[in-house]
Amino acid sequence: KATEDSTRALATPVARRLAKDLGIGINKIDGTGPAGRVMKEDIYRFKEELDNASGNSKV
Amino acid sequence: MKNYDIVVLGGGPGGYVAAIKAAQMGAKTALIEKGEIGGVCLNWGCIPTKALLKSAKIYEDMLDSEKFGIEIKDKSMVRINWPKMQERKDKVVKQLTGGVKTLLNRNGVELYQGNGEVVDKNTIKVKGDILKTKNLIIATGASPYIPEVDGLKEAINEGIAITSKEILELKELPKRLIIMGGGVISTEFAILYNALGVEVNIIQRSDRILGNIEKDIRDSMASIMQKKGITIHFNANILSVQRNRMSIESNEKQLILEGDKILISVGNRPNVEGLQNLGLKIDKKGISTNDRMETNIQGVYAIGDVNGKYNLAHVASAEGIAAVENILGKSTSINYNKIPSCIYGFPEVGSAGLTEEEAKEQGHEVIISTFPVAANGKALAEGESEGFIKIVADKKYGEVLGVHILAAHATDMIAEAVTTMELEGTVHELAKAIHPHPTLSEIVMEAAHGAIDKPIHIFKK
Amino acid sequence: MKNYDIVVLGGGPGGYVAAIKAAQMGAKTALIEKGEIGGVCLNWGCIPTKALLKSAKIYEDMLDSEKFGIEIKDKSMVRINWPKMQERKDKVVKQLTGGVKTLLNRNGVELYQGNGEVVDKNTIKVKGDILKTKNLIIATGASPYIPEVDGLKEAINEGIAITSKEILELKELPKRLIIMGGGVISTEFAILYNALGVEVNIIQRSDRILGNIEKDIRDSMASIMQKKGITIHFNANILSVQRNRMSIESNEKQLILEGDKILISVGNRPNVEGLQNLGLKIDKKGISTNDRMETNIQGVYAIGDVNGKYNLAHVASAEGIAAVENILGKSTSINYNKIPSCIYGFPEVGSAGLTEEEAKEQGHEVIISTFPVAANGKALAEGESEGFIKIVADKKYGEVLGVHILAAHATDMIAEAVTTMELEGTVHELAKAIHPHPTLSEIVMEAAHGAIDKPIHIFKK
Ligand SMILES: Cc1cc2nc3c(=O)[nH]c(=O)nc-3n(C[C@H](O)[C@H](O)[C@H](O)COP(=O)(O)OP(=O)(O)OC[C@H]3O[C@@H](n4cnc5c(N)ncnc54)[C@H](O)[C@@H]3O)c2cc1C
Ligand SMILES: Cc1cc2nc3c(=O)[nH]c(=O)nc-3n(C[C@H](O)[C@H](O)[C@H](O)COP(=O)(O)OP(=O)(O)OC[C@H]3O[C@@H](n4cnc5c(N)ncnc54)[C@H](O)[C@@H]3O)c2cc1C
Repeated sequence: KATEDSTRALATPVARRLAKDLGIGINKIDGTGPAGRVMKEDIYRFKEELDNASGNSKV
Repeated sequence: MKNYDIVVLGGGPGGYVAAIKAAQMGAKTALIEKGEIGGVCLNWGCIPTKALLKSAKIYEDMLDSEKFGIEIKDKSMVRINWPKMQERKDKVVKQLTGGVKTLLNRNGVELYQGNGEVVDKNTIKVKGDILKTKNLIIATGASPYIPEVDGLKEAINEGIAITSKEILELKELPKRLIIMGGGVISTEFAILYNALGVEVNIIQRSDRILGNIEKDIRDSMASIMQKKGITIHFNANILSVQRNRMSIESNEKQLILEGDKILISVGNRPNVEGLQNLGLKIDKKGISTNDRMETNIQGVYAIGDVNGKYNLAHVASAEGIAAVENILGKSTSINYNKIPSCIYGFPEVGSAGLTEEEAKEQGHEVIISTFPVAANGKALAEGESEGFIKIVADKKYGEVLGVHILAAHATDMIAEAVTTMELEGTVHELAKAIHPHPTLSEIVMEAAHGAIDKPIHIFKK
Repeated sequence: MKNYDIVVLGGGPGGYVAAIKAAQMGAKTALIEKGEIGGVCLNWGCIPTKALLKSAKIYEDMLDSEKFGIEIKDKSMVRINWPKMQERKDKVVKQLTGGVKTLLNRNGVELYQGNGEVVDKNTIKVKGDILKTKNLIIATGASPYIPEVDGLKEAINEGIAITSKEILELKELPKRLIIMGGGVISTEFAILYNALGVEVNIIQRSDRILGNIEKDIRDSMASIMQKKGITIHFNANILSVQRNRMSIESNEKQLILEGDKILISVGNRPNVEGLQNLGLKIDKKGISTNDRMETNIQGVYAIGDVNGKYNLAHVASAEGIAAVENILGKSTSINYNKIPSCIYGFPEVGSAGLTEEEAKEQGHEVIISTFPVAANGKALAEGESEGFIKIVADKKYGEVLGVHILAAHATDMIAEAVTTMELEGTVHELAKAIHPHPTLSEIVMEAAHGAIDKPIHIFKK
């Protein structure tokens, strides 16, 4: 019943905008802020891991 | 005949803000005002009452100054100069309304002074002028409701029974004041005149004053007012008014009260006369709108007191901006779950978002956390330690749903709550954010801690 | 010999908060305090100064009461009763320190009153007792720095030159006060004593006072102080002190000043005597720590003034909580980019986050938006319209990096900024959040609008 509510990620405004600009789905990210809030650092970290992973797969 | 993108009818805090915003966004805009620019808020509402309250606060502090180590040999030397107090208030009002006129002018809003008659949704007449417009924003406000009471009309004609407008223009300070109604405006006037040494009686129909306010705050405020010497007659029926005497029945007892003035403050009615042609959906509260300020007629918007949602100036202004943005293609809506409202007095109330009851009604599982002002260092240093904060949060993430503060500077403090809710903030951030010491705002942090683990400065098992 | 999980050395706002938090989280905790519980903050700092400032504010308002329509026939009837003012201040302090003692006790913190001698990082001696502990939190604070000035030592011995501690315990109100230094504490004392009718001279080495504060606010504050009649000697060198006379050279002119008292307020030195055994990394500012409050020695933490990061009580408390949480396995760090700091005076300063310069140094492309208090209705109604707000935001998303406010109630208002930054909020939310009318907090919303589009209540091209 409450699925719609529980999938809505807590995120900061900056994190949301950053995720949108980078084309990253905010729901995919584990937030490190209070109550699991996605912070801008989380987006940067996720992006870095993504870049590293894709870099590796190319080799 | 002149053509406009937007015509705004009524120049209160709803209308004048809408007009400035519209002009700033490049719309050709006209504003029509039949009375004073600034509406109720600037002329007979928010501003003059706060100017007088400041004077009253200083008077109260002076009478109480020994507590703070300042002596006046003879207290009877301290005298209220009522005409001077009024003069200062009037000067503040003039300065602000003058400022608004300048702003309208510099932003290029065309101002029509006169009564606006709505011919149809695209045509408005003001005196000799005919204005054609693509969009109409109705911001005509509301007027005090005058109830049917035996003898009240006569008392009005004699100038004894008055509304909030006339009470701000009294030539003399009354000795005894009877206030009909126990809402926010009644409360502010009661505290104001009580501080100025006036005997105040409040007549309240139900068993509580401040019916819309959070229940613990409402109850505390009532008992603080009673301690100040304000008499509140609960469960009271007004039987009749005979000049300056009022017969009431309160808790099954009959009483006759005497007052030099009787303030009628039992609610508002929307100013909708002359708008019938438009075919608007109107009920007792006002013109129906959605959260984008749209009425049932396309191109017609209604903002502020006339839509009857909230009787608050900042809501009127926010609705004005929203209406303009929606007209000009920038979709905006108002979230009525996050509106702040204040009571100005000694102490003050600042309240935003949902009460415990409202949150539960909306289906939230809630956490409630309170913290007393008396455990705050700054409050003790200031000698103003009445009150408390109550935070209502959703259990799941701790999202803040409502914050209710009773405290000396509550009206300055509630902005933090509003912004937190705008940011979907939780009690975790409120607790983590380092609040400066010593400030009253530390009670927000402490109460937030209380919602998560434990506050530091009070013992909880 | 007794065993503890955590021993806290020093019972100021760093130490006592850490001890309470530790006990709340279930750690066996001891607190050692050689002087008064509450440290500088409660006994000779934050609290007593604010208690006196409140008295001074009331005095100032009384002398100025005509403006508000309240008359006193003969102003000379208004008299400062200095002993009573002190008595009230002392009562406030006692009430708060008493409250803290009760809290320590009820939370189960074991209090040792006496000088703590650190034998090694797990062993502390207090009088006859030996305490064994797994973790040590050092919270010994800082002391006023006494500079080398010809004749100053003699003036100290005569009780003429004093520090912030003694100036709070004067038996008589001085007629003339010389203040060495132009930091926050100097400013607060200058405004306090000026309001009480004392002639105040500030001696400042550089060309500005309040060096760490946002530059526009710093400059405005200086000129407001000068308008109040406080004399500030910039670029001044103190040549010598002869009893209550001071020779200075300021802007190449030599001057001799006379004061009944000379306040030494030129900075602090960390209290690190007796900690040498531990092998701690210590510099002139204090014990080095990271943002988790860890020193270079495992199991030893340093919080508050002794680590020299900020000399602010709320930072000390936040660091205390962080140290405890890190010890007990809940990883926490302090973000020093979001610290608020306040100046209490008439008007006040509330500042949080980065200044324009700091933001640029950190590589941000910034938006700056300001809004004057004089364009705010509540400020005019209160008759306190000095000041402005300055918001520093990052250009890309509008993230709020810093908020700096000069205004009558700035210290109550800055919490909103702190919480916004904790939530990585932007100027968009600050603008969108409906701030209540009429409040000073509307200037936050207006300035935020100015960062995005345009504020309503001031005209900008
Ligand atoms: C004593 C008192 C204290 C208050 N204190 C506060 C407070 O502290 N905070 C707060 O938020 N709210 C306060 N309020 C409420 C606040 O004043 C109103 O919510 C606010 O004024 C509503 O704004 P508005 O623009 O909708 O209407 P109004 O302010 O009522 O303005 C409507 C304007 O429209 C004009 N008008 C109407 N019809 C026409 C027409 N046909 N042609 C031309 N002009 C027309 C009127 O002359 C009027 O100027 C207070 C009210 C009172 C009475
Ligand atoms: C006049 C003035 C006004 C101020 N106003 C403000 C303000 O408004 N806001 C603000 O944030 N800050 C203010 N401050 C600064 C604030 O007081 C300090 O930042 C704060 O007190 C630091 O807390 P602390 O716990 O680190 O140290 P302290 O408060 O200095 O406490 C240290 C304690 O450790 C004890 N101690 C030291 N060594 C030992 C030992 N070996 N054994 C046992 N006990 C020991 C001392 O006796 C002392 O009680 C003000 C300071 C002054 C002087």
